Amino acid sequence: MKFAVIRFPGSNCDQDCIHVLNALPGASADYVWHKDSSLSGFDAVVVPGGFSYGDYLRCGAIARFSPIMRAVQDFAAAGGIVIGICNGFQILCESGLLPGALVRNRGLHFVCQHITVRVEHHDTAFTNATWTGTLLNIPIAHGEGCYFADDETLHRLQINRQVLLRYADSQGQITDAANPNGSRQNIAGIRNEAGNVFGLMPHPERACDPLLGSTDGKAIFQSLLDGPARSRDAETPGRGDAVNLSVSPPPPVAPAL
Amino acid sequence: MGLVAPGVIILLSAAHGQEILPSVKAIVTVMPKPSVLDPQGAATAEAMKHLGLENVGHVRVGKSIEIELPDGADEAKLHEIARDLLSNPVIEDYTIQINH
Amino acid sequence: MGLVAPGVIILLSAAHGQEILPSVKAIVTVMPKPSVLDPQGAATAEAMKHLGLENVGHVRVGKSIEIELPDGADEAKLHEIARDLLSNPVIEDYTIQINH
Amino acid sequence: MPDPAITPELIAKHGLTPEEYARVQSILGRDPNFTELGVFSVMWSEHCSYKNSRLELKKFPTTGEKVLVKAGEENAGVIDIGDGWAVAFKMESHNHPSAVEPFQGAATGVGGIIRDIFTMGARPVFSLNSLRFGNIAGDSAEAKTNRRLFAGVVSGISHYGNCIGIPTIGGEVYFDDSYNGNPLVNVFCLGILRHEQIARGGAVGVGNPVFYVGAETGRDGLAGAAFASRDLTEESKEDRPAVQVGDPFREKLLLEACLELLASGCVAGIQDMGAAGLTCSTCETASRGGTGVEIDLALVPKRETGMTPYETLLSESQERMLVIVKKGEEAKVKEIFEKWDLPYAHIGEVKDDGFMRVKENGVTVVEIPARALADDAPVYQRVAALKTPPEEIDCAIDCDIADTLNALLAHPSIASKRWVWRQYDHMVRLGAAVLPGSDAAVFLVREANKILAATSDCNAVYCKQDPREGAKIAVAEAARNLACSGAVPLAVTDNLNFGNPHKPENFLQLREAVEGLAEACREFGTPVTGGNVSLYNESPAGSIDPTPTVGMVGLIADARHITTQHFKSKDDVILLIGELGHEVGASHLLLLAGKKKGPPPRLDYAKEKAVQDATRALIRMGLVQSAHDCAEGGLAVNLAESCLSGPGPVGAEINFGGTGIAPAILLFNESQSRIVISVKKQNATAVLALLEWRGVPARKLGVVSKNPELKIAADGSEWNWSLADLEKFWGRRIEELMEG
Ligand SMILES: Nc1ncnc2c1ncn2[C@@H]1O[C@H](COP(=O)(O)OP(=O)(O)O)[C@@H](O)[C@H]1O
Ligand SMILES: [Mg+2]
Repeated sequence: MKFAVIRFPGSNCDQDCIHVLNALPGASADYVWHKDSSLSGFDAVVVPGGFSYGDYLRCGAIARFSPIMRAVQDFAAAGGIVIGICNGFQILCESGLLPGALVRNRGLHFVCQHITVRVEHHDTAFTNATWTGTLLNIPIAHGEGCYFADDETLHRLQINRQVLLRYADSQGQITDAANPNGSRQNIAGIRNEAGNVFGLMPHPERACDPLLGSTDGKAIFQSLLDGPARSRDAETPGRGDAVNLSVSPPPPVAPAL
Repeated sequence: MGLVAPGVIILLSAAHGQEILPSVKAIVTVMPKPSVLDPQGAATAEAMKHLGLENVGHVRVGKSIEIELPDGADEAKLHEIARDLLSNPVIEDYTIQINH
Repeated sequence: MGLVAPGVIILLSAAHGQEILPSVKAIVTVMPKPSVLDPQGAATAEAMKHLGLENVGHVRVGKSIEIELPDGADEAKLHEIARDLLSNPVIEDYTIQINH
Repeated sequence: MPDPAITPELIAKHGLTPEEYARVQSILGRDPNFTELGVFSVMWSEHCSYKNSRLELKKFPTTGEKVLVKAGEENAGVIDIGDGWAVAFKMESHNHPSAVEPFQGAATGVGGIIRDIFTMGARPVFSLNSLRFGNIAGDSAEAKTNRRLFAGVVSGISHYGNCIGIPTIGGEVYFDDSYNGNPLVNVFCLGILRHEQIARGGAVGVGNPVFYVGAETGRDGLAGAAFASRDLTEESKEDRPAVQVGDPFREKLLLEACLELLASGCVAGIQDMGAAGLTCSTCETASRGGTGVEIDLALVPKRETGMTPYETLLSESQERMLVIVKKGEEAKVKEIFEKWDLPYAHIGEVKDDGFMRVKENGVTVVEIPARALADDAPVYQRVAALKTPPEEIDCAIDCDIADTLNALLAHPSIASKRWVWRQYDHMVRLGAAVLPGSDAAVFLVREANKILAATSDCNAVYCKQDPREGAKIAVAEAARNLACSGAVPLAVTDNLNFGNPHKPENFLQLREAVEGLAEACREFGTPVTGGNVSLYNESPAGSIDPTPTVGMVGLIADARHITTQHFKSKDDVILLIGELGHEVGASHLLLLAGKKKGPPPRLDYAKEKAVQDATRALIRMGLVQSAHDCAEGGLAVNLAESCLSGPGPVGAEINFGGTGIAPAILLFNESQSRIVISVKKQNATAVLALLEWRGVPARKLGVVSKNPELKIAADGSEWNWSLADLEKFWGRRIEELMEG
């Protein structure tokens, strides 16, 4: 599987993504410059973290208009896999490829730390190497990672099973204390309705080496390599769809990879 | 809500002692929507209370963007840019003031 | 330079279609001083050019802070707060507009 | 507007003494014009010329078999780390700008040091920061100001470092009244390069074109170097143009473009524009190259209109570089600048006449012999006060042990700095193998397949009481922190923060500290590769405590040797390497009682090295679960930190047995050369035997326990702390103070 890692001026996790993807058996990755306008020859696109164009005005506001983003739009429209990490998630929201927006963290500070996210659905292109309810330990590093969408959008996300990751405590509970940035409903990652575009604030590429404390991030990339067709036991219906999130019972925690 | 309904262009004639420029100056004000959490506004209100403005109400922090344009610039374009680039309609409202 | 000389309080009567509030709404606009580098403004101008506003001039990005105050609030205090808390006089100018 | 006439007042305003002015006249063989006066003024400021410290700095050991570029030769020293790889690193201060505008002051400090590193041809891989503020607790106006400064500085560092994508992986923060209104902001950056990639800052090759690249020049930061070279006063706030605004995004482009440029082989010389901007970069490149440089200011990209030659030359606008291009390669160079959307201009060329010649539209406005300007600044031997040893103190200390540990842990200088480093992206570049919060930061440099460890240290209370001993300890502690992480120290950079050198007591401090650093660096075999001097750190209340900050870098041979300070698993045995100690002079225990008193602990090099070597040896044998050095607050604080600083709290049960030492002294003394390690139960006896065989004093202190508490027994008494309480005091203290 050949990944394009988009390189904006100000991207700074591009190199990290390239490093991690090239080390995964079955994957290879190459930079694509923001002034380019073609993605031909690539099977998937990664919009990496960083501060594209300095993140002036709003995170991702200027990047959205770069030539390569037009190509990414077309790529996504044609069903291609697109994954936006951190600043990449912000850019995807700004471009309208994903609903909602990412605003200033509730605590007003930039936050860099390991956190726990709960996988909400395993039967997706981005999570099929996990189980629903799997807890992943992946770092975050952002100042504007507070996910916002209006009630109606949140409702749609819920119904369409688009929320893939939520901030959780070590027991898998979706609590306010486990929410590092004030995201609505503890949302850490969502996909689009068609299921081929995924944005997440945590950095899976930073959790792929045991020397860095966690390898849970590999699950995300591995899912893409394994392909969506991998057969699984039927998912418990409605899991992750609980409306009152803070009182939902802890889901059974399946072993991580 | 801003002073002016979102998206409405008001043409102010130079008055109130503003300086008169040969070119046009547009001011786009972008404010977080009331429904969006504005922690910065809340923190600012808190700090203002500490500094002695006890009964301060809501505070919201947004952006003010001052743009110099040549006379006869494309105002429709400016409008479009305010909507698409300068603000994000999911979270923000904007107003434009153009001073000829 | 802002519309209004730095540090001057202007009392505007509600006009121009602004909504009339029972309390006072103050708007503090904080802009980078003209001599100070404003990378955000420069990046924004660049982006505006790319979006078709070719001959845009200087763009400066500052903050707009909307403050709800009870009627009769201490305006001198507000002034002080605008100077000490909301802006940094070393690099920014501020203006206050109060709408009764 | 005509230039002002050169009057004695104008000369004085430029910080030049009558003698210095006479020297200017003799160098030029005539009177300088206004612009030239400005040029001399910044180049001969303390910040650029080190005129008050240069003679002292000569005392540092600067050579060694691993030294590839020596201190002072270029923008940063370069050290060999093997297999053809090298590191360039340096520390720099931005104290005065941060006092006036903490966010931008700190941010541009980060930007400046990063430029120093990539100017060497190295890719910056991580940063550290060493900070000092006045007291931040309480409701006093001073405390509020200090909190504002602290918050502003941290977010400035976070803003710039995070945006440019260089992880800030460690540092230190201390709080003391002596820094009221005059915070210290020292930033360290390290870069990696191949030996053959070392870039030089010389204007070589007569006829080579000189390019300007980066941000447009504005009036910001006019004469900032001069600003850093005098006392901070109320009027300093009026020195508004001295504040620069940083643009990390531009710097990121500049960094990538410069590295690409250097790799292209088109560059003959490269120099960043830091303090004194265009002035410094043109005369230094000419001086280093033994050539001359001629530029035309009309060609310099500018942000503002109507700038005079004086303003253009003295501006300290950020994110700019001077590049000497090999003739004939101009097209390739332009292509790279354009790829990265950077403003650039061909502004002049290298000459053979030894002059720094500046023109404006063809009219010469400055003509100064470059070498004389860059290297012949006056050098002063200031008067040092006589040395008076600190008075001894009476050691009878009576305090409640339980409360005292709580209070020590809650002292902002000791409390966890999590609130700080959580705001820094310390994980970008996939290198932080040991996250902030352990003795030394450990970083995997993937491109070179090397593991580096780095730390910054300085206990200024020790230095205040005895600058020589304090400085020695700063080096020893840095080396000890590296030893605890499993690293062998390589080299040192330093930042000498002192008060006004015209005060004899300050000059004595500077001299003593330099001699102490020099001696200790020789002892530990760590040459000084460069650094920075920041004098005139004065606030209305007086001079700051002398703060010679040490940044030390080490190498870890094998990933299995990477060691952290927190206790790991229950039943592990806790051992002390070193003695129980007894010294409480200049300790934080006394500080709690409001006393900055007594002599600091003595450093015994032989003991210190034995302890460090033993720790490293045990780590290499795979016997060490955790290692943490004893510093502020002594053994008790060390043990509490070992319990609390991991991913989750881990309890410990300690029993000193009978020591005959008063409990407060036993638990809180700050004697040097002590490291607490934990080892697997089955290895404890062997480890003790090994230590005995090496002749290193050691003893068993206790075990890691499953109970969430720290329990200490000694001489028949016993104390108990719940980890939850300790966490509240230590872990959340700074957050509480800062977030209210
Ligand atoms: N300003 C800072 N930035 C990043 N990390 C910091 C900062 N201050 C302290 N730390 C980290 O907190 C830990 C404890 O710091 P400190 O008490 O100074 O350690 P030590 O006494 O062992 O040198 C270290 O890992 C250090 O790197
Ligand atoms: Mg230590």
